[in-house]
Amino acid sequence: MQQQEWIFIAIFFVIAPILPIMPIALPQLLRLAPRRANKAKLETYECGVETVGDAWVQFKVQYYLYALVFLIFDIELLFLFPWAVAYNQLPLFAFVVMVTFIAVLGVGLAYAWRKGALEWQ
Amino acid sequence: MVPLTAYLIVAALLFCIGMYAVLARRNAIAILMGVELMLNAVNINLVAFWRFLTPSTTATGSGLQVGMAGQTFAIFVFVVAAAEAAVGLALILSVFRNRRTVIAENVDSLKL
Amino acid sequence: MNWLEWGFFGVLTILVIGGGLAVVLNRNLFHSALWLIVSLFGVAGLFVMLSAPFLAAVQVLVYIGAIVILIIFAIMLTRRMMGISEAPNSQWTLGLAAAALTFLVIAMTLVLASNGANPLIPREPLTQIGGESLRDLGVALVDLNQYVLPFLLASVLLEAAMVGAIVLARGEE
Amino acid sequence: MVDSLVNLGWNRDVAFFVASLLGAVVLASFGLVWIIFAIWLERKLAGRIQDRIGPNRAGPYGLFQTFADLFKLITKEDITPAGADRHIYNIAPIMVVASIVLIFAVIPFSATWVGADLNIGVLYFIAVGSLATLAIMLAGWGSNNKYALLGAFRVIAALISYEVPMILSVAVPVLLAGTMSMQGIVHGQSIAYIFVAPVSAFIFFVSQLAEAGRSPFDLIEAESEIIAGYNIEYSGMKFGMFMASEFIHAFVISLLTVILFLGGWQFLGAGHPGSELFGFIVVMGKAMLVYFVVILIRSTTPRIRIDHMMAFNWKFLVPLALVNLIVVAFCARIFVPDYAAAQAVADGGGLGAFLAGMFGVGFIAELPRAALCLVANIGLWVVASRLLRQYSDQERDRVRQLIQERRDQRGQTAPAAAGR
Repeated sequence: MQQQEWIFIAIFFVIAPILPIMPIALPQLLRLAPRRANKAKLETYECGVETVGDAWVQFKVQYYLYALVFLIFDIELLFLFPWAVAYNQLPLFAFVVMVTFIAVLGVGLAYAWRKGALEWQ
Repeated sequence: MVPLTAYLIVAALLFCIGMYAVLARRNAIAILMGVELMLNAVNINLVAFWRFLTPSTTATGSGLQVGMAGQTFAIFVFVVAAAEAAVGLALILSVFRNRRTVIAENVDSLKL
Repeated sequence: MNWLEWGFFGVLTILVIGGGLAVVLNRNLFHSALWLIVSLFGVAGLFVMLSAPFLAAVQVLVYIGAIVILIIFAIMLTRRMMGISEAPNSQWTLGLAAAALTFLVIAMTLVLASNGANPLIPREPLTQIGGESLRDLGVALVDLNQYVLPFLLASVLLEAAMVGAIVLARGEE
Repeated sequence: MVDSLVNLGWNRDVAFFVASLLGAVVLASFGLVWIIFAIWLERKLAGRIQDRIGPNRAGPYGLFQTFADLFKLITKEDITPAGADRHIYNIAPIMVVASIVLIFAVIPFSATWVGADLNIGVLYFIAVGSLATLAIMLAGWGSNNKYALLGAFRVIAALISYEVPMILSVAVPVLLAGTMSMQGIVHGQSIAYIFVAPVSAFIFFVSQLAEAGRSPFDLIEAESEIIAGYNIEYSGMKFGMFMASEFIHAFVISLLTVILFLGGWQFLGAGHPGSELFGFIVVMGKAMLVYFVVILIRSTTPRIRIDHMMAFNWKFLVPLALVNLIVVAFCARIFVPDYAAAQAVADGGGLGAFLAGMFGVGFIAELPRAALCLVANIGLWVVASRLLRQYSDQERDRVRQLIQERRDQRGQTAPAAAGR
């Protein structure tokens, strides 16, 4: 267990947000920036005309399909990385297993390709 | 050292929160989020038991190692969670397209 | 560094449980999804404390980076329900009672069982572990005597999920 | 450092804590300070490459241009648009910078100068990088603007797609080094992995370019198409944070490429103890070289269309990365580095001793594997580029035919219209 390393990471997780907070908060605290908001200024930006409807427009299912294929390949790394780390100590059988694994996923990719799930419409 | 019981209680609490979401929420997506919480609670349990009971110290060649059982199970829970989320959300989308609703109670055409 | 460990544990517990509660109680679905991220991040921290950093990284990558994104996309696609503050269903009291009862039973059993003498619930880990647990994991996954079959089945499951989800999500066009 | 504090009479735990805190602050601010220089460098170089002068007013050679921009941003009014999801709107710019800065924690600048040498360092940087995706989602949602949301979703679809080939290409150095620790990967590179698996290096670099939103994949901030996308409603320093994160990211991808594929601090024996500063200079020098390539690409390539970007990823990079992984794994199975035999060769004198003295014993041990992988990779590249060319020829013919048909149609309808 690498305790010290992880404590360092924990500290880093606290420091890293503070760094960008400082330049954002400082000008507001020191009143460097003007504060003259009015209704027109606060309007949603849309080329000068008032926005029609709310921001939450209907989305295409295409986005979901990309996220879906991504998720499946992301899961693959769960198996891929332990396998890659241990690879030099594994028998030849391990190589065959991983080729099978990748081939099965490759078939899935080919299916998504043929079904047009990877086309941007 | 934080004892095993503490981890198990946190996991139990998370599991029950997820269970409440599954039982009480009406939106199907919210129910799915509850299921994800429950699966995570299970994962905490698996990893905690692995850590406290059977962590393997060294690789023993090709002999039978039960040492990694907890972590391996957690990995398969990840796989199942991902598959469940993908298919579950796709089902919700499909229902939404046909019935224009994501409220789980309203999808009851199979009821007698 | 006992106090430090308890401190980390406390913060992570607050993240996990607080995030979980916010997921359940928040009426805005998008905010629920964001609180889910907080909760899952806490779980990743617990994995680190339990000497399973690989699972922690995977938790962030797979859950936060992929599953939550998928959930948010689904929320956007079914956004007709957005903005409508959604009340819990009619039997929510029943659900609450069931959840509370389950927790009480588990917690009682745990507290009663963990009097220190139970070998299944030790106070201290039985062994210290080195840094090479990941390598063991890789060995275990492709060992014929161990998890090779589940490993290959997982790939089939993933492919089936992918094909099924694509068919379902696209509908008949 | 810890020891010297303990010598001063500090408690060991407290000393460790203070040392970690200081290290974290220095390391994290290094990234932010460095970009002040990097932004100037990028603008100057891009200017020169495009036959412009670039910044030249503020200070000598325009060196203080970034400071001028900084002060301008500070004095800008900070506007939160009406109807914005206020907390989410404010968290997004912080998170987008933090997610990039967090990567610095695992980058080894020399044999001992590393924030935290995690044994899952590679996964750490991938995982932390995926937080940036989330930040963009928050920015798009929080702004309550349909263009911001649309822009955010385009970006997210692109970013998550390019994560797949990145992960697959990162698996190759992990496989060759047999570890996921960043230091371990650098130690394993007696031969830089770009010479062992150039295809992986190419895939990694390209997908990182896309992750950082650099040209030619800069349709993330396509001003002319989606009015700057997800950060449209931001102003003042919050907007500045999005810009800053983009510039740091560009440098971080250079650093990561150096660590994973260009041998990190290894440079003819720079890994020996006692040469920490030299190692740091080597890393930064190599990173500047890669950074220069990034700028060169940015300032010379046009923006590609999003459907092309997605097709290039899913139909070229991902299959290539999958095949490449199998090929490298196969080659690595044939020649497993044998350090004992390599030591014998080195002791044998002659060329072996010369090479061992020059590059270390590891060089000899890894040479057969590296050579085989290199040959296989070049073969793979030749096949892949043939396929790509064939496809693009087909596509060109198809488009030409399409244009011709349109032209014929217009030729038939136009006289009819004129007659009427």
